[in-house]
Formats: sequence, structure tokens, C-alpha cells
Amino acid sequence: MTSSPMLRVSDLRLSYSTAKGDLPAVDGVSFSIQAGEALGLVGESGAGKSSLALALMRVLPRNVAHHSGVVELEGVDCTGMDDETFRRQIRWSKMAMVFQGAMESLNPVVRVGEQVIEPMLVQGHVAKKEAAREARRLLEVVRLPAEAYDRYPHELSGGMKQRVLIAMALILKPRLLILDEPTSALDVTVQAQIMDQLKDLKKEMDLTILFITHDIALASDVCDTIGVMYAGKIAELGPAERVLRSPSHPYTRLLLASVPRLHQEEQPGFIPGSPPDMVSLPLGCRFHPRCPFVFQRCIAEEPSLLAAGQNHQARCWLVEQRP
Amino acid sequence: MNLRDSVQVMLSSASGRLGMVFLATLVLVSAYVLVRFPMDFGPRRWNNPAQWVDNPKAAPPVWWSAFRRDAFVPHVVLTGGEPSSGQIVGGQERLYTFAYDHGRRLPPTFMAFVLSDVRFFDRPPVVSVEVVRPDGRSVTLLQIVVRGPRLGESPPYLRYQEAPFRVNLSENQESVDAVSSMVRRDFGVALTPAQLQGKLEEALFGIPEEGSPGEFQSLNGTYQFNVRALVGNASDTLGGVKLILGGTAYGAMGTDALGRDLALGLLFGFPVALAIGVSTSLLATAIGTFLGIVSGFMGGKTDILIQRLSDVWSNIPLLPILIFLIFILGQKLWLVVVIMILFGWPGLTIVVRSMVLQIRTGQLVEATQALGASRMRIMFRHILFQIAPFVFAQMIFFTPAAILAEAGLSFLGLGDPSIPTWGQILESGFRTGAVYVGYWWWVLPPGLLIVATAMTFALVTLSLEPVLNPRLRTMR
Amino acid sequence: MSLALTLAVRGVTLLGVLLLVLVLVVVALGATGFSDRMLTAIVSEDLRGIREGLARTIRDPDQLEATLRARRGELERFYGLDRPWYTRLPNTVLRVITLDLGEARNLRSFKGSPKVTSIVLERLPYTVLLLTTSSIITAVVGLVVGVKLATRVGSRLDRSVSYLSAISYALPAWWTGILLILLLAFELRWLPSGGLYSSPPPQGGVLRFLDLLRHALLPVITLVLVSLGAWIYTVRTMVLNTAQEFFVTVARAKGLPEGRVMRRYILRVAAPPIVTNLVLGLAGSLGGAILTETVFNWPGMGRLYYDAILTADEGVIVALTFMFTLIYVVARFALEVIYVVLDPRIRYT
Amino acid sequence: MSLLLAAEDVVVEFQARKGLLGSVRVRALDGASIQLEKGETLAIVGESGSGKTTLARVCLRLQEPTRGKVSFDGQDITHWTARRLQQFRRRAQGIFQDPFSSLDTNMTVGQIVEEPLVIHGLRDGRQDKVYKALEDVKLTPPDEMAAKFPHMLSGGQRQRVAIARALVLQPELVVADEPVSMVDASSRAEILYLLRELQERHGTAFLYITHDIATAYHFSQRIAVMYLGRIVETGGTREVIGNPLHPYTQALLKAVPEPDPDNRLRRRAVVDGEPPSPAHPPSGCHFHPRCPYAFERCPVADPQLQEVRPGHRVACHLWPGADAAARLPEKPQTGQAL
Repeated sequence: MTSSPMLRVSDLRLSYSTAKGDLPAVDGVSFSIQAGEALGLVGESGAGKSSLALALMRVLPRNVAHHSGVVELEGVDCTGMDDETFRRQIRWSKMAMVFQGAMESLNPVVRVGEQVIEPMLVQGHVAKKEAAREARRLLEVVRLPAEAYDRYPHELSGGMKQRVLIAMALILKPRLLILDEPTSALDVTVQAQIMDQLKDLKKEMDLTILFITHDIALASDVCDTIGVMYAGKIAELGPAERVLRSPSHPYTRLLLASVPRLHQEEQPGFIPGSPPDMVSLPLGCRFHPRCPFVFQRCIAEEPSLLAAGQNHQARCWLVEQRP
Repeated sequence: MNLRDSVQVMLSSASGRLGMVFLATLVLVSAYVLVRFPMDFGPRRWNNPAQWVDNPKAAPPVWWSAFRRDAFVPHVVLTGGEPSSGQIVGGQERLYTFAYDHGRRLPPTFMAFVLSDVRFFDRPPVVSVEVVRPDGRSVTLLQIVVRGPRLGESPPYLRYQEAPFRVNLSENQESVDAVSSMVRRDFGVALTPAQLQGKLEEALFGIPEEGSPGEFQSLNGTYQFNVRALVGNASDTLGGVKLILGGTAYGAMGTDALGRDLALGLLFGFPVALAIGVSTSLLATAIGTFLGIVSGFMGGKTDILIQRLSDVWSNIPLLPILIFLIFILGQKLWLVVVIMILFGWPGLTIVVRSMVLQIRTGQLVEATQALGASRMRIMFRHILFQIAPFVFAQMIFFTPAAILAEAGLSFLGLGDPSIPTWGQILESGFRTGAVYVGYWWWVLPPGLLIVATAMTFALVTLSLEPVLNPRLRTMR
Repeated sequence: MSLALTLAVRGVTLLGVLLLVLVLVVVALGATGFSDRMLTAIVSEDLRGIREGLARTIRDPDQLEATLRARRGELERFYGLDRPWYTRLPNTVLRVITLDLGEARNLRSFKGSPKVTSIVLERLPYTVLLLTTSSIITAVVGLVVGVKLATRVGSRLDRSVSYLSAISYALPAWWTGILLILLLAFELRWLPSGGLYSSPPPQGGVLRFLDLLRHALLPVITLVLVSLGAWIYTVRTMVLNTAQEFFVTVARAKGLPEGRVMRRYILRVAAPPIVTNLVLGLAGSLGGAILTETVFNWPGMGRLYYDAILTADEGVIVALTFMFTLIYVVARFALEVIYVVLDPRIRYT
Repeated sequence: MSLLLAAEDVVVEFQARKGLLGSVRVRALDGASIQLEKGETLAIVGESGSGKTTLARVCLRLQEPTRGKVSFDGQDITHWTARRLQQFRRRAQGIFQDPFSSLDTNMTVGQIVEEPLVIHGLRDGRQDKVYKALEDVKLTPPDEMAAKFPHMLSGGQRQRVAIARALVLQPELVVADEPVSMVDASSRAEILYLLRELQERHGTAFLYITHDIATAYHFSQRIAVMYLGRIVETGGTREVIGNPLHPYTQALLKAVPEPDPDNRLRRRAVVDGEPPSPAHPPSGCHFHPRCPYAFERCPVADPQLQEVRPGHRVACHLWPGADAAARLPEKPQTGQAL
């Protein structure tokens, strides 16, 4: 690749201070997304996906104990920017986000339309009327009736609110869109509609997407690259075809096997045990207590991300043993 | 979060620990008072002026004199022990002697003589009080004859049993005359008894100042008081002989205008305040919680009824209604408590109801119902335990409200006269103008105690904030 | 649904409150025999006037007495004294509403009228002046300080203000007033200890007004002191609670400046619960006003309460109880209107 | 096999307040019927607002139906009083969706599992039964687990406590309302296998309520698909999923994502719109505004459930009569909509 990627994240770390001790939610995560591509980050609850998204947007809760790493947008390092510059130059205009939980993401006492146009009014020098016209257009794009503009959030259904959030994220025409579980609270038919729309939008607006989800099947819907996270780290990262068809990390393999398939006689599997306590992590590979292929080295030594093919890496000692 | 956790939360904060220390003090003092004070302290002691006549009026606490430049005169009560007796013609002479050390610029503020419990068989005893000054001069301040037998009365004759015989020597004409004549005779200073009025102690404990008539210089030294009783029969007895030399300060907390020992009144206020606060908050919380749980859990018509009732009821401003009802129904402390309970529950009912509704949307109730649990079990085993920490915090929060309301009511003169409270002490000070003449010991300590008690509970509530606002827990 | 309907429901509830208080007052008066005594006093008062009039026309003393007896009977029937108290309930309620409570026993209005109505109404503006001034100062200061604290939660400032709030919550208004009198009026002699004007009052409108303000200063300070702590704390908690909401994070992520986030996403959303708490605090400041006026000899309705209790003037006490409830209900309704306007979510659907 | 639970034409209406005085009736269940044999698993599948949870509550008699009949083991329990229901509650248990709010956080695991025994006054061998139940759900060692409080457990473990509580009385019927939707995806199957194992051992009948048609496919023998208070299609699970006859069932199946890298290259043909509110259901067939196959009849007449293929019943006007070869085409025959 000659041009720099749309987003490059290097060694991102983030930990919270809790009553029990420091909790490393994101523990050295690196990845990059090329312009126009979609990367899916998949992981179970507590894997650190949402913390990662919040760290990228620099909207972190108060109890952050430690935060480091480099975030580059189109080759520009944002790490050194002070908060005010970051707010003015990056947030929403370059990088916007659709949040999880549409119910809690909207201000209950402000009309939906006004919330959509707000970034435009604050960042650009646009007349309110013009902003409203753009907002109404976007609401139409996400298939909402135009009168939704004047509604309060409590007057809309969950699916409608989620669409409002998408319209809101697109208002400044960002190149990079982060989606954090955008459909997890919705019914399957509505979820499928919204996923279809995302695919269309990605094509039409040439969006670069970071898609965060717990559902690996959903990630396959839009993502060209898939990263699987486990206990704050990336366990496997590679092209969707490789990760889904020939996964290299046992965790990915088991996760895929746990998805119940229709029309297939093969019964879904499961991963025994539960994710580790992030405050007192196991030694060696973080997955080893639950891994069916565990051997001596896994307990003693933590693997790094090892190459498992072209653009394909996995954090597992087994990869090394394969030719 | 359960009750045990919330106690832990409370004790983990500085304000919680401070509050607990305060609370322990409150409880200990109250326990002491309950053990040592009579239950009818109010009517029998506090509001009985006869109990306090011997005390100086509106005197500051003793320790206050350490901060003042004026000389300080301690309050001295001389009580007769075993008298020496001698035979005289026709009877016996009993002599009580008291020594009084006067080494100050100021004489006692007043003098009083008290005789009680006299028993005689034929002739009434004759009692006299004489002072022998350090310069050898003596003055007989008082000479009395105990009232003789009445018609139809038979010996032994009992006198001054119920009410002791008491003479305020400072205002007694006979004493004034005696001192007046002593001054004229021994110092050649002619002062009419009228001129001497109010200066009796100065004259008795001093020497007239030369050149300025009517002024006296203090005569320091040991004064001897001789109380002589002439009795006709050897078996006649005098139960109590007491001489009081009034001081300029009294006790640990001073006295009020009636001479009441404020320390005792303040002490008695501890259990009363605690009882008002705890009983009110306990019962109001119990009613509020009960109705809230029932309203939220049962739903339907019961819910609507309780909801409407508490909505209207919670809107009544408490103090005006309290003033009115106590004025009309009578100044009874229990009535104050009952009214505050009656008006204290609706706020909690509304909050508890909304919490119960929230719990109902969770699946605990559903799940327990499916197990076959009775409504009672669900309401008072599961739901109550869920909201217990909150209810507990609310109860503590409500406690000072009741104490403050009672104090306010007392301050308006609607206190229960049979039970002294801090509010009433303050009120009497305010009504008699203590504020405007600087009797701070009368108005500041009761107020401070009210504030300290209310603050105790406020501090504990403060430490329970994470229980009341669970979302704040993540902030630390 | 509609704003009007929501407000109508609140209005009806508050009218219910007023009616309930009235019935409570009247039942208490009737059941304890107070109402009989009050009415008898009114009848006697009326008769005195009638006697004077009749004495001029009727010379014969016996005939005069007989006529008066007849008039007394008529009056007693008119006031319902011949029937048990509960049959007079509606009538009495009406009389209380119109403050038609006859004449006060000892208290007089400033102009010397013994009529309860004029005594009470004359005092009303002074109480309202005290209440509104102190409420507005408290509300504004509390909002500013509370918001400031919320942005610095856990700091030393925050913690010390928490302690100060606990003290403020524990302070009784009257004792605070006494303390301020001892300190500022007697020790330091900065401010007058009570009353409305200096004596003699200064001449000239402006000077007179300034003198009034000087006298109002201590009572207002007292009222603010006793309610400010709890209020600051409430605002802080409400703001903190709202700041935890997820949409605030979303607003920040949208690139909105901090000031706009605070105004539109925190304060705007926290406003309804804050107003609710303002409503709840109102009852407390009403009680505080009664006691504060008493301490500072401020000739409002609170001081009148005290005087009426000292002189056992039940007519005045009834009127005051009613008036205080009325003030409360009116103020609550005003806040209710603000609340409904602020929060589009509450509506009866 | 014999019938254990039957709900016949059950209607449940709620009064929702509207305005100051008015109220509107919301029909959560609109004439739903199900039958559950002893020892079998029937899955009820539907989206939010379909009435599936209300049906679960009716089957547990936590909700008294407005109309219709519920019978358990041959007895009509539709209007039984709380006292009489006690004997039913001993034989029928529930497992609920939320493992965080369905357990009393003030009780230990032991107390939670023991509670049904306490409620039903079963004194003998309580501790043994509790330990046995904990072992059954693989919470071992039981004595250690019994002393823990729920907040010390993970979501999956909590849900197993809820299962142990439901099974300690050895019920004949268990109504499981979304038992795995709040459990991490990788542990869902584990819980479902556990339920299946217990079913095989004790012969318990399960009513498995879910929004996830894919798990229903693997863990039930029969299935009923619900839409807006009505059952629109029912039959053997393999049969219904292999050959969906109702357009809604077909849409539901198409909407289920599966991990396939080719997904991103194609759009999924899904139905438009969201399920309408039960307060304002569309006329006729409730699905007609979203149905790609809808024609004139759909908005005017209510379709009835009728057997189209053996054991396979569907409520849709596309199927006027039985047709063993019936199959819904991939593309609608008629235009997009009316």
C-alpha cells in the first residue's frame, strides 16, 4: 500500500481503576483500516471493544487510570492533539460514531432534528435552515418519515431511534464511521434492514467503517477484515474470508462453532468456562483455561500476534507449529 | 447492594464514622439520663420553682469566669451537720457554725436561710442567725420563733415538713436593720435601711469607704455564721439548717432567670430529642414503606387510591398545620410525634412505590411468583429486602426533620410543658429577652445541641449517598 | 398529551390539598368546641352593636332585653349555633375561604382594626417579600455553586461543601437568626436586630426603602443560610446524575463544546428534577419563614402566628393556617407550570 | 404421549391509560392456542411485541387470560385462585430471561435454590435436594457454590442457579422465557444442552420462548411462530423451518445472519417496516402491511390456522386448502404491495 490507511491504531492501552484494582480493558491493540474498507471487531462482553471505541473518540469515563497508544487518521497523528483541537478538527467531522443503545443515546428533552443538526451548527458556519434541509435529507436516506425531525425521542420506536443515530453520525459527511453494536437491541427483521442500509451507505458515501459487535455473524455482513478480541487483546486479525473459513485461533474457531446454523444438522458448540477476571488475568495465553488445544507452552508464555497467512495474524502458539 | 453492604459503605467514609461517634455519644448520654433522672423530671423538678429558689438567677457557667476579668463568687450552700449543744436555763442551745471564706472583691449576690423539718414537744424553738466578721464584729441577721402549737394539736409538733421555711436575708427587713445599725454603731456611717437596700451584702462583707458614703471596701477573711436554736425539750429536733450564699456563676451550664440548672435541662433533652426523632422516623418510614410496597406491588385500585392520597397528603405544608393542630388539640409531645408521623409518610410512599415498580419490571417478582410464593412473602421477604438500604438511609435522613420540627414548635411556645426540651429552653430564653441582654449560655447551648443532633444524622446520610444514588458509586 | 390537561390535573390535585387542609382545620375546630366559642364571640360582638342601636329607640329596659334575646336567637340560628358543629361544616369552610373569621381577640391591624381579614392581609406582603427574595437568592446561588461542584466532584472543595450542606441542613432557622442577632446586631452592631424600619423611620421614599432593605437583610440571610446547603447538594447530585447519562457522552463525541454540553445536555435535562426539588424545599422555607419572622420581629404572617399563639387568638391562627397553605399551593402550582414546560416527556397519555 | 398443557384461543387484554379518563385496550394475545405434550419441547418464536412473553405468563398462570382456556394435565386452571394454583406451581416452573434481576441478591445461592422447597413446605432432605440440583446444573462443588451470593457469579452461572431453582421440585413443565438471550453467545448452547439433558433425565416438558429462531431449530421438536398476538404458523420444527409457509416466517428466517464472508457482497431481501403496536393492530391479517405477497383479501379477513401439510398449520390467505406440495416461493408472486 502506498497511501496511508484511513485509521491506524498502534498499541492502544486503556485501564480503569476499580475497587478491586486496575482493570486493563484494552491491552495493547493495534490495527489499521484502509479507506473504503470495513473492519469488524468481534468479542464477548468485557473483551474491551466498547472501551476501544470510546478511546478512539476520546470520550472516556472518569475512572480511567491509564490511557496510551497512537491513533493516526489519514496519516495524521491525533495523539498529540490537545482536547480542543481534537474536538474541532476530528470529532464527528472526520470520525463519527453510532452508539450502542439508541434509547440512552438521545437527549430526551430536545427534538430529534435539532440533535441531528447540532454538530453542523457548532462546527461549520451553516444557517440553521440549510442544516435542517440536510438533516431531513439524511432522515430520508435512513428511511425515516420527514416529520420525525420534529419528534422527541420518546415518540419514536427503537428502530427509528437507531436510524436517527445513523443520520446524526452522517451529518458532517465523515470518512470514518465507528459503529458500536448498532443493532443489538433490535429485532432481527429490523436489524437486517439496518444492515442492508449500512451496506448501501458504505458504497454510496465511500465510508470507512469500524464495526464493533459481539455477533461474529453480523460482522460478516459488512466487514472486509475481521478482528477477534479476547480479554482486551486482539486474538486474531485477518481478511473476512480467512477468519471465517479457516480460523487460526481456537477461540475464533469455537466462537464460530457456537453460532447456531439454520438448515444444518451440525449442532452449535460452546466454550466452557467464562471469560477471565480482568483484574487477575491468567498467566500465559489468556485463553488457555478454556482452550481445548492447550499445551505446556500456553500456560507459561503469552503468545504474540503471529503471522498465519497473508494479512492474517493470530495470537496462538499453534500457528507457529503449522508450516 | 444489601443492608450489610450499606453499613460498610457508611463506615468507609469519614463523615459516616464521625456521625457514628456522635450517635454513640447521643445514645450513651441518653442512657445515662434514663437511668439517673426521674421520669417525671419535667413537672416535679424542672417546672417546680421551689426546686430552684436557692440558685442564682441567670448566672453563667462557672468555667466562664475564667474568661472574664470580673471577680467571680462561687455559689456556696452551707448545710448544718451535727450541732454542738449546751444546757441553758429551761432547755438546750444547739449551735451550728459555718465558716465562709471571703477573699474577693465582690460579696455574694444574695443570702438565704432555710430551715426544714422541725419537731418539738412543748415550747417552740427559737432560731437565730449571727455573723461574726473577721474584724470580730458580729451581727444578728435573723431571729425567729417557730410557730407554736395550734388549738387541738398534740405533741410532737411538726413544722416545715412539706415546704421548708425560707428567708431571703438580702431582702429581709430585720437583717437590713441589723446591718444598718452595725454600720452606724461601729463605723459611724449613718445609712438608713432604705439606703442599704440592695447593698446588704456589700455592707456585711465590707468596711465603709471613707469619703464616699454608701461605698464599701471588701473585708477579706473568714466569716463565721452561727445558727443558734433554743429548744425546750432535749428530744426536739431540727431536720435541716441551710445557709445559701449566692454566687455569680453556677454549675457547668449556668442557670436561667428562674435559677434552673441548665445543665440538667440540657441533659434531659438528649433522650427526649432522640425519642422524638427515632420514633417519628421509624413509624413514618414503616408506614411509608408499607404503603409504598403495597401500592407498587398490588397495582389497580389500591394503587390509585394510595397514590392519590399520598399525592394530596404530601402537599400539605407541615409546620403551619402542626402549629394549628397543636394549638387546637393541646400541647402534648406525643401529639406532635403522632402528627409528624401522620404527615411524614407520603413522600416515602411515592418514592418506594416507584422503586417497587422498577423492581417489578425486573424478573425477581415474576420468578418468585412462579415458584408459588405468597404475596406477603414476595412483598416483605423479597421486595422489602431489595429496598431496605434505601429505606434505612431515608429513615436516618428523616430523623433530624422531626427533631427540628419539634424544636421549631417549642420555639413558638407550643412545646409540651411537662417535658422539657432544648427547644423549650431556648424559647424561654428568647421570650424573656435573654438574647438581648447577652445571656448566651441560655440560648447557645440548646441550639448547638439541636444542631449537633441533627447533624449527626445528616452526616450519616451523607455517608450513605452511594446507597441513595447508586449511580454516583462509579464516580470515585 | 396536552400541556393544559396535565396542568389541569395538577391544579385539581392542589385544590384538593387546599380543601383537605380546610376540612382538617374545620373538623379540628368543630370537634374541640373551638368553633362554638368563636361563633359565640361573633354573636356577642354583633349584639353589642345591635344593643347600641336599639338602646336609642327602645327606652324600656325589659323590652330591650327581650328584643335582644330574640335577636340573639336569630343570630345563633343564622350562624348555626343551635345545631351540632358538623352540620355547619360547609358554611364554616366558606367562611374560612373568605377569611370571614370575625374579629381578633387582642391583635389589631397597624391601623387599629380588629378584623381578622385586615390583620392578616396587611401582613401578607411582608411575608411574601421575605419568602420570594430568599427563595430567589437561594435558587440562584445554589444553581451556580451546585453546578460548579458537580464539575469538580471528589475535590476538596466538593467535600467541604458537602459537610457545610450537612450543617446547613441541621441548622434551625430561628437559632441561626438568634446567632446572627447576637453576632451582627449586638456584638458588631452592623445591622438592626429586628423590626421593619428604624425608629423613627427615615423620611423620603428612597431612604425609607433602603431602611427596609437594611432590616430585611438579616432575616433574608438567615433563610438563605438554612436552605442553601441542602439545595446546593441537591443541584450537585442532580447534575452529577444527568452527567452520567449516556447521551452526554454522545454529545461530547459529537464534538460539541463543553459549555453547550453543560447547558443543553446536562442542565436542560436536569432542570425538571431540580424544579421538583425546589418544590419540595418550598414547604421547608415556609416553615423557616414563620420562625425567622418571629426571631426578627418582622411584621409578617409568621410573627403574627407567634403573637396569635401568645394571645391564644384562634381566629387569627385559623386564618394564618389557611393563608400559608394557600401561599404554598400557589407557589407549587407556579413551579408545576415550569416543570411541565421543561419536560416534554411528562404528559397523560 | 399425552397432553400436558393446553392453551385454547387465549386472549389477553390490558387496559392502557390514555388521557385523563380514557383508556385503550391493548390486546397482547389475540386468540392463541398451543398444546404441549409430556416430555417434549415446544418453541415459541417471535419478535418484541408478538405476545410470546404474555403467552409464557399465561401458561404459568402468572396472568389470567381475558378469554380462552388454559388446562394442565387435564384440569382447567384458567380461573383457579392463588390458593388452588399452589399445587399447579409445584409441578410447573419458570426460567426467566434476566439472570441478574431474577435472583434475590440478598440470598445465597443455597437459599435461592431452597426457596421452592420452603414455599411448598417440603422439609425432608432439603439440603440434599439443593445440592443435587446444583450438581445437576454443574455448579460444583455444591457446598461451596451454595454459600456464594449471586453477585459473585458470572451471567451463565447465575442462569444455572435459576435453572436449579426451577428444577429442584422436579416439575413436569418448565416455561423458559428467553433463557439464554442475556448470556454470552459462546455459552448459550451450553445452557441449552443442560436443559436438554435434564429433560431427557426427568421427562420434563419445556416451553421454550425465544426470539432466536436458529436456537429453536436445534433445541425444539415443535415450533410456533407468533406475530402480534397470534400464532401464524406451527408444526414440527424441521418441517416449519425447512419449508416455511407463512411470509413472516420466511422473513424471519432470512433475517438471521450467519457467518459467511459472502454476506457483505449481497443484500438480504428483508421485509419493510417494524412490527406495529399491539394497541393499533392492522385489520385482517396483522402482517399484511409488511407482507410482500399481500393481496385484496389480506386487509379484510382474518386468516385462520389451517393444516396445509401434515402436522404443519399456517394462518395465511395464500393457502386456501391443504396442499402437500405447498412451498412459499423465494420471490413474491404479486407486486411489492397492494
